Amino acid sequence: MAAYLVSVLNGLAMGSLLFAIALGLSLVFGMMDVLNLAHGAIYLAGAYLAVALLPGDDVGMGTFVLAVLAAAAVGAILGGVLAGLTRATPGHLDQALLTLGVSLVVAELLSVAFGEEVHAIAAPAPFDGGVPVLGETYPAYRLLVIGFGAVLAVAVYLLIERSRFGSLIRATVADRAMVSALGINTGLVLTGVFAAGAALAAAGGVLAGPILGAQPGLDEKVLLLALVVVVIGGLGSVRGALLGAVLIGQVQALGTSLLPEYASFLIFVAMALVLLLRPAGLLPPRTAVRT
Amino acid sequence: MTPVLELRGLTHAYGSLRAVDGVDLSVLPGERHALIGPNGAGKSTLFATVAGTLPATGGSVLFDGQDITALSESERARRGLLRTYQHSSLFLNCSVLDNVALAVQRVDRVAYRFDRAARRFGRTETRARRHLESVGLIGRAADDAAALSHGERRQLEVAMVLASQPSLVMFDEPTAGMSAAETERFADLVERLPDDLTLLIVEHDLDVVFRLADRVTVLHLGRVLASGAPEQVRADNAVRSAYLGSARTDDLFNGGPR
Amino acid sequence: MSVRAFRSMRPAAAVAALVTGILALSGCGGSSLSQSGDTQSSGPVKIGLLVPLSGVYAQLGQDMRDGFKLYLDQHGGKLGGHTVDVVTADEGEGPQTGVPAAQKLVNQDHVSAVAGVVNSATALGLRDFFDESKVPLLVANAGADDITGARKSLYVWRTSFANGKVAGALGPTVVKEASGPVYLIAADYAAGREMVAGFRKTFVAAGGKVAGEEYSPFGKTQDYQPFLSKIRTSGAKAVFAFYAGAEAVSFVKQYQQFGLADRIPLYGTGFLTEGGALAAQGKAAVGVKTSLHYSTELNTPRNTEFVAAYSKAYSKSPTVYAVQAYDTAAVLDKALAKASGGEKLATALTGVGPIDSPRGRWSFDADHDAQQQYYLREVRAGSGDTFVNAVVGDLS
Amino acid sequence: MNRAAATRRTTLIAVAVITLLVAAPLALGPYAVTTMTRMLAFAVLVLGVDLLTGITGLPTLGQAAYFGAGAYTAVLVGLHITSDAMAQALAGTAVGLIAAAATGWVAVRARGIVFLMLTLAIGESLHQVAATWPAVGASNGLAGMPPITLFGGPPLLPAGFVYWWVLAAAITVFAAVTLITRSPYGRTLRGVRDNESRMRALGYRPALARYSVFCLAGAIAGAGGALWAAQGRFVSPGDLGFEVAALALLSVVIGGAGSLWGPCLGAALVLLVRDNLSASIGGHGPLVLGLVFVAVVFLLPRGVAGIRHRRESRS
Repeated sequence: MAAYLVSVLNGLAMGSLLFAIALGLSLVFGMMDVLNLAHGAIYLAGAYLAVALLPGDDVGMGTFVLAVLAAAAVGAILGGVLAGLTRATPGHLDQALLTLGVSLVVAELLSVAFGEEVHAIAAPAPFDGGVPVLGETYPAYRLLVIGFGAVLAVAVYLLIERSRFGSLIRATVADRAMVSALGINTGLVLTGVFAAGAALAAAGGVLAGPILGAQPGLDEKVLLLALVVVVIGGLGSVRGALLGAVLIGQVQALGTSLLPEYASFLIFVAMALVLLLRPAGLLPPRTAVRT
Repeated sequence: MTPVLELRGLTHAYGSLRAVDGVDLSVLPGERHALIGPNGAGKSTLFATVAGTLPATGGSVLFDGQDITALSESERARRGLLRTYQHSSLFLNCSVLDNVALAVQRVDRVAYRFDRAARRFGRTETRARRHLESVGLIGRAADDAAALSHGERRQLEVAMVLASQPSLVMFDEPTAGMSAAETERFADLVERLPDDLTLLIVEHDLDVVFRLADRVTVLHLGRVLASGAPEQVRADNAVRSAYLGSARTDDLFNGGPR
Repeated sequence: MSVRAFRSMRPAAAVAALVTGILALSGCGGSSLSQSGDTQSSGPVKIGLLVPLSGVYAQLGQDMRDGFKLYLDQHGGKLGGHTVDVVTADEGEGPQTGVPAAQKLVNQDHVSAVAGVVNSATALGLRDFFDESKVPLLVANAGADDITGARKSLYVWRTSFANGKVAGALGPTVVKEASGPVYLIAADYAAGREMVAGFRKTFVAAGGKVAGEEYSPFGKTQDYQPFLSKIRTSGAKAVFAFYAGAEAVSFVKQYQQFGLADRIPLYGTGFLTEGGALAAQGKAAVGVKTSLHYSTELNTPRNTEFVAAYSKAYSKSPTVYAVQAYDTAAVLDKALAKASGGEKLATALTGVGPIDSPRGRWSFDADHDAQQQYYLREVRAGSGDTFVNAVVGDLS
Repeated sequence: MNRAAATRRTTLIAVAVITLLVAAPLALGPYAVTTMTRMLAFAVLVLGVDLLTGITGLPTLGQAAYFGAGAYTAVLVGLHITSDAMAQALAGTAVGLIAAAATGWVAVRARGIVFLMLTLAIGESLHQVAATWPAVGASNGLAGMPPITLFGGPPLLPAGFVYWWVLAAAITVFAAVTLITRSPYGRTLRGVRDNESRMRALGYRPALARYSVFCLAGAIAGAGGALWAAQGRFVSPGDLGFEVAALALLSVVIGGAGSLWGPCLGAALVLLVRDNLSASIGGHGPLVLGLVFVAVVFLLPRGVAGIRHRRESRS
């Protein structure tokens, strides 16, 4: 029985990472109807930045935090550039393809810079060992990740649901035209959210480093997971992204341990099921009533 | 004779707001029935509930005596209950001819045929062109719908509806945005329509209403205020105050102090 | 220029690009209507090197190119007396890119033989093509048993290994060393299943008991916690695992992070801790025992001299992939002495005899597969902060 | 009359292109002909995607699943039943149709991005089935298919004959899709693309139109898969992966969604970049494809909505 509890715990760890990564993707889609297929590549850029900044086996907590902040900055810049590019293209299919093109370019440049082999990133000093949990040793670093996920969820909830800037974001998701009619420069809001989402994804790359490492092809895998999370949660909603991340985290951890032979199908079956029952996702954002 | 359209206590509520509140209405075959009322009276909501775009939250809709409250919008259209749109809703990237032909080919049951080019379905093509001619758009047949002016789009909207061989046509503010000449052409067109065709027109232009309508129903705050012959409704005090909103109607006419 | 004119320019530009592309492809004549026979030429011999330049296996491709080149440099760029012109093509990640690349080497570059191929699906997909084109293919890595089994051909030879044999060599040793049932786990693709089947056959034959068997989704699993928990609760006393590349790194590191490493010994085939994977795993891999037909720590004079030459040339230590390509060049060196292409070259391959390789003397068996000695290796700390696969003993 | 002149011009161009294509094997070497054969088979898949994305406005990332299903069927038929190319192509088309019909009803319940995600889910699930099901060779795929024969004739080993068979089949599909776009059904599809709510108001059932075109596109993708297998005589899970579906969608966008010969050109260019150019630049093909993606979206903004300027030549 303990094994399944550990899987649940592990699901929370993966869920926290997925939430950090998927949040930006969801908000950007909610506000701009843009599916940012370059989100995985921004995550990978963060991961490779961690490889560059945190070589070797012993990594201090200080340098680790610095790496996270550096990745966030790089992510924000990439996000800003992408926001500018996507807002210059008409039509959703164009924007999705533009981001897919950018992701191919970024991923390939990273493999040119860092080579093709697999890079591992060490967990920061105090958390690199194992900790007895429910009779099994469990990597302490993943508990740190769960902690980070909880803090991020609360912080984002307060920012989005309670602060003035948050109400602005939610309003833009609901009806962008109306918000700009009120004289608010929605362009700035969009670029801001795009950059913040990308910063979070890049920071996620560093945080996931000790678990997933950095190698070519990881961007596609992470993008697919993030897409499933946001579609299940409800495109454009923060609560949706949180619920989707926790759900997919559990499907991956608990689902795999319960039905290992179907592990590869579980995520897509889960998504298809949700979309069949609730096409708009489990917790869709409140959008304006458009008659 | 059974009315073509009969509404019994029809209701549609957005949450607690009852936009359409227990409306009873009947439209006899061949009748030109106008529906008027100040803005926000619930005309468009009533319209959409009858057409099936919005679900009724109460009461029922009978068409040719049969209860169609539960039927989908496309099912009602297939039975001959057609509507136009206030903000014209067309196929902008298709040609003007295609827009009308889409209506005709559904009636001719060739909409899913892909064994021959559309040009070679003679009957459908000629009937589509005939409908375009009736609204004076035959010259623009090959152009895209997006290239049409606002007035021309309204006329194309009419042509599409008539091309679907309706038994009841619901016009949603057909002359909104039309020039005087176009309004005149529309009124002539309606007058030339066959007598077996029943019309329900929502319209603000009272001249058009009183020229075309056999009966007029006035809607106010989601409820029927008055219904009857045009002259009778025009004289009705309740209608005037509802429309003009001022207690003393004479102020309005001799420019009282503002 | 109005948008409409600009738009109509696009198809014209596209047609121009396409025509130049096709012309670039056509290269030389040789009508496509006759059966594509080979062209005997006395001049320099062209050898095709089909290795991954991009994608997940690119690192293996690099090692193989270095190994092949080292042999050529050591022999003045000549094989079997012919100066050799090596034509490299990108196998990519799978048959979608590998098959057309091979067709280019044979049909357009008219190579006398092709060496390389990392991916088993590509190798199996190319078997008929090489058989019909009567051009020898020297598989320098792909381990699918069928390549030299059910799909055997006079033109397909393998200088690397068969999945079943590498894993099978480890069976008896694990029975001796493990104090109880053993858990089997691998990535869920053909190589994974063939490895586990090969190991289970000799392991059960030697009296071993299987505690459980599980396959993780290939290429899609980043987190192995669910499988590791299953291993712990199964009460297994040892684990046999097959993973390669990035998955090997994740599995071995997480095996140590979840505290299994010091309580349940981990066994596997050499690919679990080879080259780039070992470097990324670091101290997490210490103690992992694997079976393979090569290790840099083999202290035979032939190997020490090879390791020295390779490290001097590329300032990195060689991997089994480099040795396999190096030996492929050696095989070609012997065969090309007798014939320069086509069926004669294929028959010449049958008489190549034993190869004196850094991995030890080996020769082709009746199925054109490498008949070779496998070694038991254990990961230990090497010089500086590197780690190596120390040779513990010979496997039967 | 402008219309007659336009039609004559289009047929003239069409005849010229077809004669050029038919003559290709006489002039080009076996490798070039093999590459063109692969381009034709891929173009058939792209025609299916164009019918779905360009004509009906449903962007999809799952057509590779039916392309792969058709290819697997053709190889299985080739291995066990008959090496007759016609039978393989028909079997591939039928399986593509059935697979699309079986999975399509899930996808057409949604539109836009959710539809895209559902097709992605279908594509990835079928890819997993192919990669793990031993009966179809799991991750090693199916090899060893004997060369195709036509009307009981000798096996077509030389690349030129296989090319002619694939060309004939591709032209047939192209003609069929052209007919569809010009038929009343094509008009219905364009109506669903432009304004689905108005179609409902005219008495149509848009879900039926979307489902029928989804199955049709699945059949066309299946045929493309069968032609792909006829040339390669080998199929592996990669043939129904996400990458093939993304490349097909790119080809449609490059060529201009809605036109027919544009996306076929797009297909040829995309394969040219992936298979031939990539090796010569150190395996960094995806970098070139990425730059092409971005260039197409910026320099050819009307690439996607290239429908309108196709007004005069309604090919």
